[in-house]
Amino acid sequence: MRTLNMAQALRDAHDVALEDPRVVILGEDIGRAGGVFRVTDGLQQRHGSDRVIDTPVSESGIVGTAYGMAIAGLRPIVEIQFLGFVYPAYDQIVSHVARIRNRSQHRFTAPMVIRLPYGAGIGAAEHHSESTEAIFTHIAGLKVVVASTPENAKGLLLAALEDPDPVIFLEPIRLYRSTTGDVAEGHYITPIGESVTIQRGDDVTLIAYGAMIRETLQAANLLESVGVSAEVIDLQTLVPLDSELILKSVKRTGRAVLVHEAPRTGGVGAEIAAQIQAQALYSLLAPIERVTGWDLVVPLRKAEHHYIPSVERITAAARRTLES
Amino acid sequence: MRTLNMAQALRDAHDVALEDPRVVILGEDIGRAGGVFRVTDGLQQRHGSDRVIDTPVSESGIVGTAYGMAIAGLRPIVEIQFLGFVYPAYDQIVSHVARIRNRSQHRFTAPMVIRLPYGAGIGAAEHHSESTEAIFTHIAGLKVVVASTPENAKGLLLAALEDPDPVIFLEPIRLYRSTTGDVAEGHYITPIGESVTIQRGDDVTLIAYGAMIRETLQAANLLESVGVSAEVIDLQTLVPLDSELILKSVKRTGRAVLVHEAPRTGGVGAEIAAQIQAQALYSLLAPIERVTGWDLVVPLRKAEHHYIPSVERITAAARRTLES
Amino acid sequence: MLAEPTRILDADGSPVSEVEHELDTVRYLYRSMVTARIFDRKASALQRQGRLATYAPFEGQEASQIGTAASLKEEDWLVASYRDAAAMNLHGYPWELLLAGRMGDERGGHTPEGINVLPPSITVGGHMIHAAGIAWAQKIKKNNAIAVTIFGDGATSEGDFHEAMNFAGVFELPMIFVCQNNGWAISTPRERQTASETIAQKAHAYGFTGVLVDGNDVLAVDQVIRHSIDRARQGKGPTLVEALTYRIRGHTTADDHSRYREKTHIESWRRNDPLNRVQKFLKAHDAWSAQWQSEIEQSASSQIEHAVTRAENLAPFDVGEIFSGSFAELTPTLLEQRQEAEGYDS
Amino acid sequence: MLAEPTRILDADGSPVSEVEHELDTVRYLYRSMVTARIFDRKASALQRQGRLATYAPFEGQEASQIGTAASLKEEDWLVASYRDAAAMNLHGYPWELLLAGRMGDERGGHTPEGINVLPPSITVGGHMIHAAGIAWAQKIKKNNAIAVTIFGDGATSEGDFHEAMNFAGVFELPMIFVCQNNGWAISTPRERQTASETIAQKAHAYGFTGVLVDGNDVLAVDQVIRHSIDRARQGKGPTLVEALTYRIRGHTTADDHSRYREKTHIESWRRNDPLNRVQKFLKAHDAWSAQWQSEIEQSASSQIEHAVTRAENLAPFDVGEIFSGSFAELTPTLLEQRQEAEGYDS
Ligand SMILES: Cc1ncc(C[n+]2csc(CCOP(=O)(O)OP(=O)(O)O)c2C)c(N)n1
Ligand SMILES: Cc1ncc(C[n+]2csc(CCOP(=O)(O)OP(=O)(O)O)c2C)c(N)n1
Ligand SMILES: [Mg+2]
Ligand SMILES: [Mg+2]
Repeated sequence: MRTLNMAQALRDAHDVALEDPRVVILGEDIGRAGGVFRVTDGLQQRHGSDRVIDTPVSESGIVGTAYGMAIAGLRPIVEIQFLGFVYPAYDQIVSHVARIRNRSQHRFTAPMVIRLPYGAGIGAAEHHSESTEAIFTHIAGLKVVVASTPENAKGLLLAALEDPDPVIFLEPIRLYRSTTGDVAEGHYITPIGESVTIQRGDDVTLIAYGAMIRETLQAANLLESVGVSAEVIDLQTLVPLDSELILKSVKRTGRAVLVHEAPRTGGVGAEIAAQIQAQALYSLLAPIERVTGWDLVVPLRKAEHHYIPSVERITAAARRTLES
Repeated sequence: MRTLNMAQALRDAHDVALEDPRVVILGEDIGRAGGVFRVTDGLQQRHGSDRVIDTPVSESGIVGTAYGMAIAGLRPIVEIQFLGFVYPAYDQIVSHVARIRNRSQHRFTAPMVIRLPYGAGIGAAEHHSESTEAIFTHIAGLKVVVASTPENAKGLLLAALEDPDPVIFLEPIRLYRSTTGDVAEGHYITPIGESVTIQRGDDVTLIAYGAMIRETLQAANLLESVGVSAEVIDLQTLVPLDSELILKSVKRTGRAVLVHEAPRTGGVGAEIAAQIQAQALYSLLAPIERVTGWDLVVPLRKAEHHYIPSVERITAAARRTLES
Repeated sequence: MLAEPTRILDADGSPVSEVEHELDTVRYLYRSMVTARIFDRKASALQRQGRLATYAPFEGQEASQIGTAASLKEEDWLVASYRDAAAMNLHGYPWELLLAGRMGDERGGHTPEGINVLPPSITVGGHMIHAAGIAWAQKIKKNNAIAVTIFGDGATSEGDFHEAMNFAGVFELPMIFVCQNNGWAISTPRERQTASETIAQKAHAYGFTGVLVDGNDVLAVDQVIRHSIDRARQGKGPTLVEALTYRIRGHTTADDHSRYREKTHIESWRRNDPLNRVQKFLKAHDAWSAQWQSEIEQSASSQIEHAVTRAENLAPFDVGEIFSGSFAELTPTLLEQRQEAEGYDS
Repeated sequence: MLAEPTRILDADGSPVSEVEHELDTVRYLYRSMVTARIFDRKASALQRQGRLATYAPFEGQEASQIGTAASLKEEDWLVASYRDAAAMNLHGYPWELLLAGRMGDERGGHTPEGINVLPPSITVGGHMIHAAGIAWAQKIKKNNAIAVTIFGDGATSEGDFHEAMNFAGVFELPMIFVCQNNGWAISTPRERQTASETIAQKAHAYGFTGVLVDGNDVLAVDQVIRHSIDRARQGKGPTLVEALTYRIRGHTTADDHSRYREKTHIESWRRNDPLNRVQKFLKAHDAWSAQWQSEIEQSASSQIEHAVTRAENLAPFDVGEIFSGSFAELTPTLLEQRQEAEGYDS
């Protein structure tokens, strides 16, 4: 056990992963420079430049060659510098990575991990603050996970790498250095497909993931101080969704607040709301609330705080569910 | 007024559109060959090859140059041969087309139409049967419309072309030739942002769009024969959603069935369900049902009928809402 | 700069440069082309009878495809697209599966174990990168295998062609890019696809060699490919081969090519038939007889009839099966959806 | 094949080929470079003070950028990226807006009316196609304007570079592609970006001309660009210009470039400074004085200080305003969301 921040925990996970000779890492500036967020710092020196590969600026090429490698028996991890730069590779992901198992009826598969630093909050330039995970959760054949702590970042990465199917791996940019926690040495996994209740409560269920966990927990504390007992679920995996855990909680509390940074329309919250009302309509004591980013391009530094769901907004939404 | 099928109505719309000298059409095989679905048949002969432009096989290039043209004052219409081939252009659409208005704070805009033939039902090869409209409805800065009749196909296309913002224009492949209807000559528009009630009813609201309108109307008829009065709404526009019309109907009937061909998880139905429960929870007499494609790659010819929502499935879902 | 394409036999089967091939090899290549053509005609016929969905015929391109695949070793990989049934089959992909795929059956994509051929790419442009990744994996694993990708002239306009070529150059990948320049991408003639004089010359932009070859001369294609394979295996990196050929039929069975091209042009290419010249060459070397011709035709026909029967007799792809390819293990959501789907199956 | 780059002045300011420029023009180009450098240093300083977000300095590339923009006419278009403030400003994009953008203010993207410069592209690769579309529109509208796009060596690896070049070639678009090959794409050296010997030679793959120029020689860059502009305006199609230069500072103010490159290398490029050689040339022609130098520096400084003040004094971008750029007219959903957002603004 050591106390690490999320970037360090992810580096540790890669180090463990590279013990498997099938594992290779591809990305822009991940080798000598150690990656924009230093997640892969030192790995090329330690594991060699044909295991930790600096590529040209060519996202479709990176994902497409990694896919070929996966088919040929390697286990590639791809780093895209920011989620906002993955769109040029979207065709490779949707048309090939997500589909080769079905297309070849299991004869060929593409077990690979695509790492996407995502989310706002560091005052970055345009395209550097996106949360468009919904464009992956809608695509058949992909699993989608989101880290929220150093511990689950490492465990989910190692689980993703072992998964026989391709995994989109989201890393909240603003938590890389600002969250620390105890991280076990060596190999362990955080299972894909399982959400966790990170705080127990009885009055309302707050459901969040990734970067929004922090604000959501803060909201839960604030609520507690006014006598509202909030349960907090960290989804960890978006596909496959742990609907069982969600429904169990909401059936008990009768109220739900769904929190994400992505735009509201068509975000992950829409899917969860649709499932809850389908399975637990008669338990609902109030409409399900969505606290999300607005249906906008994420504003730049000066105004991004107007965009990211605030503790205040989450708290107010929870209170609304209690008022109706 | 003439009776036209949808492909003919769209051709007519293009012909009218080309009277505006700013309008150009770009796409693969749209000129001499008249387009895979013959929507642009004869237009190049009539309007010249620098107004109706055959391009290289290069979707990102097509959308990207059309975007440049729009900025420079033209009004481009882009034809992508099948929705499944738009992914290579996704970056151009998301990172540029959808954003230039915000990026330049209205100084530059990209009024353009991207036409996407979509949906299954003609026994086509892989990638030719997609319904991934949700990857556009989630993106800020895009409007998304779906034609369902020859009449609204023409009217929506002309409205999309006049819209000051970029419009994703979905055309149901299996309706190109199989639906006919009266289409007015000359110029008219079907307003973007307005849904229509195409059948009045009191017991349950069936909400659908595009290719699924046909099956949904058939289901409504079947329901009528067993004494269930179903209201049918044709969305026509997915963004901006006509929430007012939807809510008014569901508040009255107390029951809703959302129908689309796209995969269920994260589909447009999820968003509508989330909105209905948020605004009309206490009017709901039963959980909202979603009748959708499965979370799968659309199967090939032999099995696609297992995928497309059937009249039977829609009918059964409506009846379930009446049983609870 | 524009080199003459490498050619060994002219259209009349007369050698224009030294023939290095053994007669037996020539007979093998010829026989493979005959078999491929019989398949192609059969598939088109099945389509007309409604027994096959849209089909993309390759008539006229047999030499390019057979020449591409003939000298690959079992461990080498082939990554091809929808029009490349001849090349895929020669490298081990069964006719039966090629037919099943075009009948709209997912099981057509299940390459047999041990055969290193990916199911055909239906989108244009995306698959060349996959071959680069596969070739790269061989290099990383220090295997001796190489990868070959075959594609059309239209495919070179997609960004993914560029990225694949660039990776191949930078990482000196053991692979071959084979462009079947058949003059057309649906209705778009080669000259409107790109302004470069040849496609072969594009290799220069990526720091490796491009070679132009007469794509209707199977001996020339095979020779150029062999040479490229040797280079790739010796660690000398990738090669781009442009095989000049012609699509004799419509783009697919759904295409009316009279809309965009002249009959006379097609006729002139018919006279340049890739089978014809080899037959003449074999005749001139007493290595062909009408009886042998009818033997190989019959053998091909019966092999293909057999494939048709097997493809047509595949059990129905039932509703449960459409779910089976989604993940290694179905997710709870998919299990529920499958149950729902099965409830409606009657 | 690899031509020597076009050069007019060597690193010491001695002409190596005929100088066609009037002395006044040389002084104008020099002054523009001086101003740009002062801006660049100021922006870096502001960033260190926390008054600017990450900034991408262009020191060392002034000649490439000023030479690219100097001979454009008002109606011509410039489509540039994050490092191209010098070129953008010379074509009319105010310093103040360039700063505002880097301060994280959307209003930095609002090009003044009448200025044909797009806001800088932040993603790599995508913007070159936009210039192609703009150039194409000029051709369709029979305008005489052209489009210039400027980008880095790394950008040439993206598929969109290929598609833009291919469209430019096929449709003979009146445009110029200017690659500022500054040796690096963040930590990736030019040799690992592509295996082609030069970037200029890539034009051959698209059927048009590529030109190599000393990117630290503003006279040479301007001359090559003028020639390319003439060709474009005369309907002779596109040109690719590779300007060989060097990024003296880190990729951005957030980059530690000592991780991946040698100090000595940077030092050698410092001796190749683009301003220095022009100053020497002007001195040799009695067209430079210390007083003039201090005049132009002072004038630039005050101009830039003024821009800083204006950028820093922009009114706050309040919550309502983040909605205003979404559509020409806010949708009902956005109106609701704006109301909700305003409810929390305190
Ligand atoms: C990404 C994508 N865009 C468009 C298409 C539609 N399409 C199918 S084949 C074809 C032409 C391809 O031409 P070429 O590469 O020369 O191959 P050929 O058909 O001549 O063998 C097109 C445009 C597609 N399948 N995929
Ligand atoms: C699509 C995309 N991928 C990756 C990045 C991250 N990135 C920003 S600059 C850069 C390097 C670009 O190098 P080059 O084109 O040579 O321009 P330079 O920075 O040297 O001016 C990268 C990889 C990006 N902005 N966009
Ligand atoms: Mg072709
Ligand atoms: Mg560079």
